[in-house]
Amino acid sequence: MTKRKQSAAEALELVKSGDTILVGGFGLIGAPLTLIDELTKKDVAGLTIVSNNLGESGKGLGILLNQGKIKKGIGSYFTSNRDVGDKYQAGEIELELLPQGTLAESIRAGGAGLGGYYTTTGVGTALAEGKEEREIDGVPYILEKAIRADVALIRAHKADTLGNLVYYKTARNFNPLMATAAKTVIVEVDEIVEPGELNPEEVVTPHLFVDAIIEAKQVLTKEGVVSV
Amino acid sequence: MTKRKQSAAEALELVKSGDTILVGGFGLIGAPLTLIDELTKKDVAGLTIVSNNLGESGKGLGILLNQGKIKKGIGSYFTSNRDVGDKYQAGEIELELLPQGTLAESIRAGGAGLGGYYTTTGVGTALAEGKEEREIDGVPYILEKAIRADVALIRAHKADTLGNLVYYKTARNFNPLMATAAKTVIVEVDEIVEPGELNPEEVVTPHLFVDAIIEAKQVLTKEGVVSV
Amino acid sequence: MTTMTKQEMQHMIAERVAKELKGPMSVNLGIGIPTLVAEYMEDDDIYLHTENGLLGVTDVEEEDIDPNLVNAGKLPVGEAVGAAYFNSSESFAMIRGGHVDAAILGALQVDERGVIANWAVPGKNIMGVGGAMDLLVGAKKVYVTMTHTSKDGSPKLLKECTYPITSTRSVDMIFTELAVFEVTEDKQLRLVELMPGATIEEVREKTEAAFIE
Amino acid sequence: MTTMTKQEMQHMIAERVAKELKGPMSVNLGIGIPTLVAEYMEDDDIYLHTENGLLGVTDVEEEDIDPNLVNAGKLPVGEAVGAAYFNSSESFAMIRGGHVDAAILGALQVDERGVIANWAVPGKNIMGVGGAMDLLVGAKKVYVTMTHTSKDGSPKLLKECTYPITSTRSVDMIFTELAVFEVTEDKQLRLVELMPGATIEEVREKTEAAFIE
Repeated sequence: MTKRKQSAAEALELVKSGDTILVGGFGLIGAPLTLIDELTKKDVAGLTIVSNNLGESGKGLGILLNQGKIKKGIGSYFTSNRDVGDKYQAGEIELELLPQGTLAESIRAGGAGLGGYYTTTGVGTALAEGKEEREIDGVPYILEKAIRADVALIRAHKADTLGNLVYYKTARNFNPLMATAAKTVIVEVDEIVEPGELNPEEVVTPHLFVDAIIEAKQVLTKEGVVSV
Repeated sequence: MTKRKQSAAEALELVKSGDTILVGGFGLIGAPLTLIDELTKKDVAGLTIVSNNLGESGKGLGILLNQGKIKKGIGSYFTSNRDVGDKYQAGEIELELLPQGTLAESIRAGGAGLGGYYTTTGVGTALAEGKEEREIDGVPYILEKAIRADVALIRAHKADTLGNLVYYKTARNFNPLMATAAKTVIVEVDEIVEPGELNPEEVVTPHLFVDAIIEAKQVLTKEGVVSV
Repeated sequence: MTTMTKQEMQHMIAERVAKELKGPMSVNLGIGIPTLVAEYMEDDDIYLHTENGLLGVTDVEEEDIDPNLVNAGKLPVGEAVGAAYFNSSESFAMIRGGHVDAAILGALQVDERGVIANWAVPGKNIMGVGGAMDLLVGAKKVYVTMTHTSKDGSPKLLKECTYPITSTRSVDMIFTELAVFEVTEDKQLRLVELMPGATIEEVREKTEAAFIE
Repeated sequence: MTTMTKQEMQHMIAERVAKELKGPMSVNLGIGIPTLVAEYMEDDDIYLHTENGLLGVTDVEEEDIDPNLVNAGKLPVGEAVGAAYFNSSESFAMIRGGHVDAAILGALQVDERGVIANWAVPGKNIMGVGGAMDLLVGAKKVYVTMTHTSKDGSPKLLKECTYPITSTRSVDMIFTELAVFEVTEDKQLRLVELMPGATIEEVREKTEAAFIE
């Protein structure tokens, strides 16, 4: 068996309008740029995108935003793309802002089959409004719900054809979490290797989480995003 | 700076009567046998031990149990040591039984600063008695609380002197979780190396979790536990 | 049937369950009969998960035994090509999160809705649960293997479990030395197959639970 | 003081905070003045944590820049000896779980109990929070660095924050170009030091919050 697909288009076949999609990356670092690029070419609308940021202005998820394909964004730092504010002012997008640790933890909880969890982060702030507060052993917490999605688009460094993944430096970020929390998980990597080539002690994402793998064609370099 | 200690006795200096102690391992596999052995020599009592099992009869934590030093055990499978049942019948030990996944998740939650979480595991069973049940998005969950401890005694494969850890095969089990959830974390390893010798991509437990490191003197082999 | 040893019976059940497994899939094998299933799997695309932290379990030759490489029954195992190790919270996140395709488990009792009891006996101390409850709530499919009756000949397929249940979730299929049952969508037992040498009369006689024939 | 450029002021504050850091310890540096603190740390046993997934941040030479190795401000960094990478949930588990010894953060406002506002301005869209709230609840010590007043000269140390607060937790110390304050156990500001060239009169004049001299 191989999970390798021949193109980003083939890998994205299952993605449809109205889907909730987890997208890896911290800004453009560790973002699945090839899959995002393909998504901008696909005829879909009304997407809910869960990602730390919505790319940068005109880059990465920023293109999808400007195309009007995003109905709602769930993330922690939209400030990195000034277009998000404009869209929001114009009433063209819903936004849900979460502390970065809560965003990460909620996605992990989704992947781990949990319903929600009590966190100290945000207690007593504007971001706790409407959320249940409760004391446990004398400490106040708020309830945050798990996040699950239809699709995850993630970026790893290497995959074997079974779908085991390893990551590269700070491009790891949200990707391993997102690999656990969607019905369909699509990965782009720098290199696809044979089973046995990755050390079992070093695999970060075991293959049972992964559905499809492609080689990255859009890569972040010192000079910016380039096609390879 | 080095976190290396010269002996198990030195590493355990801070441990005192009444402490709650996380002890790694799945039975004897991945258990910190040297530290447990030293604990059996130490004049402490009234301990709460959080560990998947309480060792085997007369082995590992089983010795500590037979010494009467354990006030309470929190774990998922005490059946592996028949002495636990006898002690329990005699009213000499309290026990708290948790599903294995809940035990693991509660320790992780403790280390991650969470108060508790909603899980599907155990809903509608005898182990849910006295626990809050609640529906989230139509699914019933029960609330499980985080576990935190005074001390964690864990087993890893290699440590650098800063305290970065890597593990070995299925001896990993609960150890990386326990490293996050105690005020004082004491590790025994097969080998202590210099900083820079472990690949930063492969470190499983980053050093900020670790307080003290010793070399293992009691090791599990095919022939059983032997002194090295 | 009476000429079969207990071991032969267990192997027969294990061989039958193995036929249900079509890769690619990930499977968690419990202790007892489920462990034997690995011997009969014909598909190369089946990846065995063990909750103590390994995806990619294989059998191991005596001379290659590593005391730190074991399955959930603490028996020595080998490491398959393409394996991965992980910690206990990651392992149960896989299970509870619905990422393991099937679990094959033993049971003490099964009720007529397919709810099982497999972790505790009333009147004895409740001393161990392990990963049973997690597998029940999380695995996509749950297959139960057991002997059809207790040692004293009493049925294990009951109207109601008298032992503490492991989960409110109904399992998907039940395999004994006499029969194979599936649990229908509306939570009824349905006999799908008699095992070699078994008769419908014997199954009726040794089963307390109602089932569709 | 008026002859100092903004950059000089920022460096002076960073240099002063660095004196508080005595290893071994792990420290998370925020964006802005906090990032400059790394230049002034004298202790070798200080390990920098960045919430996007690295413990062991160092500076990097222009020719060694790797676009996939950045800090929380998305600026290129280097990898220290003994570093470790991890994912975002592990990173915030470290922060929230109390495993990071100190966080050095910027602030827009600080109230007289040491509660800070540093993530949003009323009337503008609330578009980003990042890791600020997590660091506030989790870091063992929180040190705030900021200019003493806003661009228009109005005080930032106030009786009450008028901007949305980041956490109900009081920070431990506040460093400006004029003064160093600590927050006492009973949550009062106490002036511990005047910065070079500053006078107590100037600090009084430019501080709305009550403080113990």
